[in-house]
Amino acid sequence: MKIILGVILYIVAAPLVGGILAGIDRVLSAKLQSRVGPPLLQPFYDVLKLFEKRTMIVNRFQNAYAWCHVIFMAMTGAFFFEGGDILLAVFALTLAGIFLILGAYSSNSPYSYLGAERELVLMLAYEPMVILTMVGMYMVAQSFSFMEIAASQRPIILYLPGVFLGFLYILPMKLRKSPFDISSSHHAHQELVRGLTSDFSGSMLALIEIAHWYETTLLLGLVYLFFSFNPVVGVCAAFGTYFLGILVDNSYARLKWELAFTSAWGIALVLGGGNLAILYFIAGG
Amino acid sequence: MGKQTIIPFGPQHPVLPEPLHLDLVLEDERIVDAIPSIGYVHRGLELLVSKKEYAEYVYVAERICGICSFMHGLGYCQAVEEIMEIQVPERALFLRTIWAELSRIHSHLMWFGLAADAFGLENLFMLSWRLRESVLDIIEETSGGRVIFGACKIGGVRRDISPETLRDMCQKLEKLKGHMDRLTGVFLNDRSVGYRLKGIGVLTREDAQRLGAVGPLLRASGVDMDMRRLGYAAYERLSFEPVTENDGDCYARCAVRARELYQSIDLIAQAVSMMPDGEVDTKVLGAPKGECFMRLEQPRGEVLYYVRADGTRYIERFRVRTPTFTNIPSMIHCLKGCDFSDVPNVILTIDPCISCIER
Amino acid sequence: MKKFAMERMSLNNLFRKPSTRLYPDAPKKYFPNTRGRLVFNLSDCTFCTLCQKKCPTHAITVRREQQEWELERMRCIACGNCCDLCRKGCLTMKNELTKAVILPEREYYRREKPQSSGEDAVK
Amino acid sequence: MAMEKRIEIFILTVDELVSRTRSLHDEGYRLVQICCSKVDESGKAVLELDYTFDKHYNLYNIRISIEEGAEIPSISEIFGSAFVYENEIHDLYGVSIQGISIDYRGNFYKTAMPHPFTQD
Repeated sequence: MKIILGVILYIVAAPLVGGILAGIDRVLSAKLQSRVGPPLLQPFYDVLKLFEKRTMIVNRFQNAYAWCHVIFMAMTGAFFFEGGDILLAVFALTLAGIFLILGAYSSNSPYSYLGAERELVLMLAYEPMVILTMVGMYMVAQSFSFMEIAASQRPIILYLPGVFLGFLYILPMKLRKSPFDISSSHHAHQELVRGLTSDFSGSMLALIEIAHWYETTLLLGLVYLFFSFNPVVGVCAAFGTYFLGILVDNSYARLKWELAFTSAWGIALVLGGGNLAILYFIAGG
Repeated sequence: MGKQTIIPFGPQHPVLPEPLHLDLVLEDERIVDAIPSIGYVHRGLELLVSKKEYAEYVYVAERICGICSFMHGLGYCQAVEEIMEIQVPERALFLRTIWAELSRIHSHLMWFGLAADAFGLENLFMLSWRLRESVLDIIEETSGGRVIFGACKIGGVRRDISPETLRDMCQKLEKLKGHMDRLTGVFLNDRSVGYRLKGIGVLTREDAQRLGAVGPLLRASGVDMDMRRLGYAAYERLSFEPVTENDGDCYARCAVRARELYQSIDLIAQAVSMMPDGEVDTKVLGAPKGECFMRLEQPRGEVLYYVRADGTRYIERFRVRTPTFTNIPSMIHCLKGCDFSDVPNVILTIDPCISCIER
Repeated sequence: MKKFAMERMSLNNLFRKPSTRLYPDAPKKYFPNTRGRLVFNLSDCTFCTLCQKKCPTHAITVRREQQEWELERMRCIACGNCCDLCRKGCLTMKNELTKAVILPEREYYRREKPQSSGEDAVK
Repeated sequence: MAMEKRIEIFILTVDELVSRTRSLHDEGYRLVQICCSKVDESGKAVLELDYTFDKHYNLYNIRISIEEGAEIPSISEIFGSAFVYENEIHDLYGVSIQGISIDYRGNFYKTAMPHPFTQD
């Protein structure tokens, strides 16, 4: 019973947190760019406005895929925050991503088609690092359960600095931020227009935006796990990471998919793999 | 060989907010061909010339394009003056030079912003447009308009700039140089920017000449050609060397424009120091009869005006061959073999001005 | 060239006042020379139609018989040519831009006959 | 360098165009533009094509006069950049130009009506 209540609480609260985070992002970005910028609640206004717009559907599967994307994204968070298995959460996250890609593929527009292809490449790029993160957490906390990792008094960050850096590196890919906003960026000033989501409109686009808020919350939750020995430090670290992401977003040009792919694998191998290997030998030896 | 896809680029596209249409033929993400088409916002300004008296048409000519507006007005005025053999007062020539260079600075700064936006760096975009704003303020202070100067007229200029304002302007521009160092520093030295610019869209010297490239595009390929050498307005008396780079890629084009910013400020300083006193316009009587080709160096390159007048108050034929139009072959050439992600960069490095094409 | 130029610039901006303003709530600064918008003063007008003839965009219509002067604001390109030419000086450029409008509007002035002090401008 | 003085225009026939252009190319000239204008000559509409070349900042002009709808040879094999002008003239004036190196077949300019510049 408690778990069900928690899940409902999460499903309602996570988009609010994610939306406010998006608002903070926009306010901070404006500040960094020396603009006045929008109010904090602007993302909510945008999404509400999107719900009022007419929804154009180019393909009848498109809607279904988008719904699946949103549901799995919400479920992922629910698994995660209700103390479920983080491995399961991560796989559900991947599945949610796959549904969005399928939705983009189904629309037949060249922009979303290319966006979907690039998103697949990005997924290939970041997935090893995500898995390595999970493995690292298991090695430190001896469990895949979120509850046990969060409750563990060991400062995970001290055991996994390399993994954390690698995770930071792939974070912009997941948050769709420069330098890795290759498949779809927050603003449509890109050669792919809006890439993946080019062909979604109205309420479907609003739902995808909400799913993105879930994703943001979840990813910052993962960052928190690294610092879970002290909740205050954890929350500060999550916000710090988010700020760093915004700063990087405003300081780097968009890279191309080749470099995104090779660099992400290189970093996963060197930082992530190296860190785990050292951990293994120390623990084993 | 992968499957070929055709991607419509424009006429409505967020990267290029101007109605140029390109059909890009892609193999995976590599461009194999680009087919341009234009004419979406054709306004018939060339035809309008036969409906307007020649002296009033200056204001219409200025509106051919918002960014090089002064140049269009100047080119038209010079062509008519050439036909009518009007001697323009010295001071007016220097004022024209100053405004022409201001318009080059503002155009280049705007271009830097758009180029930054094309590779996804909004912050740099904001920086360059912020700098551009200070140039626009100078323009508004001296001519009355922010982008449409309305300062040129046949036989001279419409208003004078007082010596204090000129001195002020020089100081402001000198200060602007410091800010521009930051901007061009990022463009020329930043690693991630360099990754997006270096070796992209290479146009060799031979290709550039063969395809009739003009302006910064040509100079970035190592050809030293600058229409300001013709010595129109006061350029005859100012000393400058055309800026050239040898690599012919997007980075070289950035570098050319970056150095031209400083060159323009330097030219303005020279013009201010040499400026004579006196009248700024002469009375124009009669009507033009004859024909004339007039060439200028716009921020985007060589522009050519052809005016044919038959002795009435109306011009018979007015043609503008804009730099963007003649750079289209080079653009198509550069696009072939590029990645799809480089398309915005390559298109922007020719500095397309579609409203110039669509007279 | 210093390292991390962009990052430093961004962080500097964070602690500065923004360079933009919320126009039109925060008004723009105009210069004395700014060609903002055309202002017509009916009292001195002789309805000579010079401004109509010399307007590059046919924005001005003058009807001498009816003593009417009309401006199509959306057509006016604020070049200031009519102000230079008007012999009576009843056309001037105000250094302030027009407010945004939804529909194109015509500005219509008419001198009531017989000539009295009651000059009214009707929109 | 002095200002461009009154222009010199060499009037050629259509047949001479290609050979003269080729010799200009060999002398190192650069194609600046091709311009078409419609003129009335004693009540008959005639199209005048001006080919402008440049070498060391000096212009060299060739003019040919043709009737509306006439056929002329292309010079795009000699000057690579000529194809944009030739497509433009074809789309706006309806001059059929034979052998353009990259021929968009009337799809270069999107116009509401065919050959708008020949209409009155």
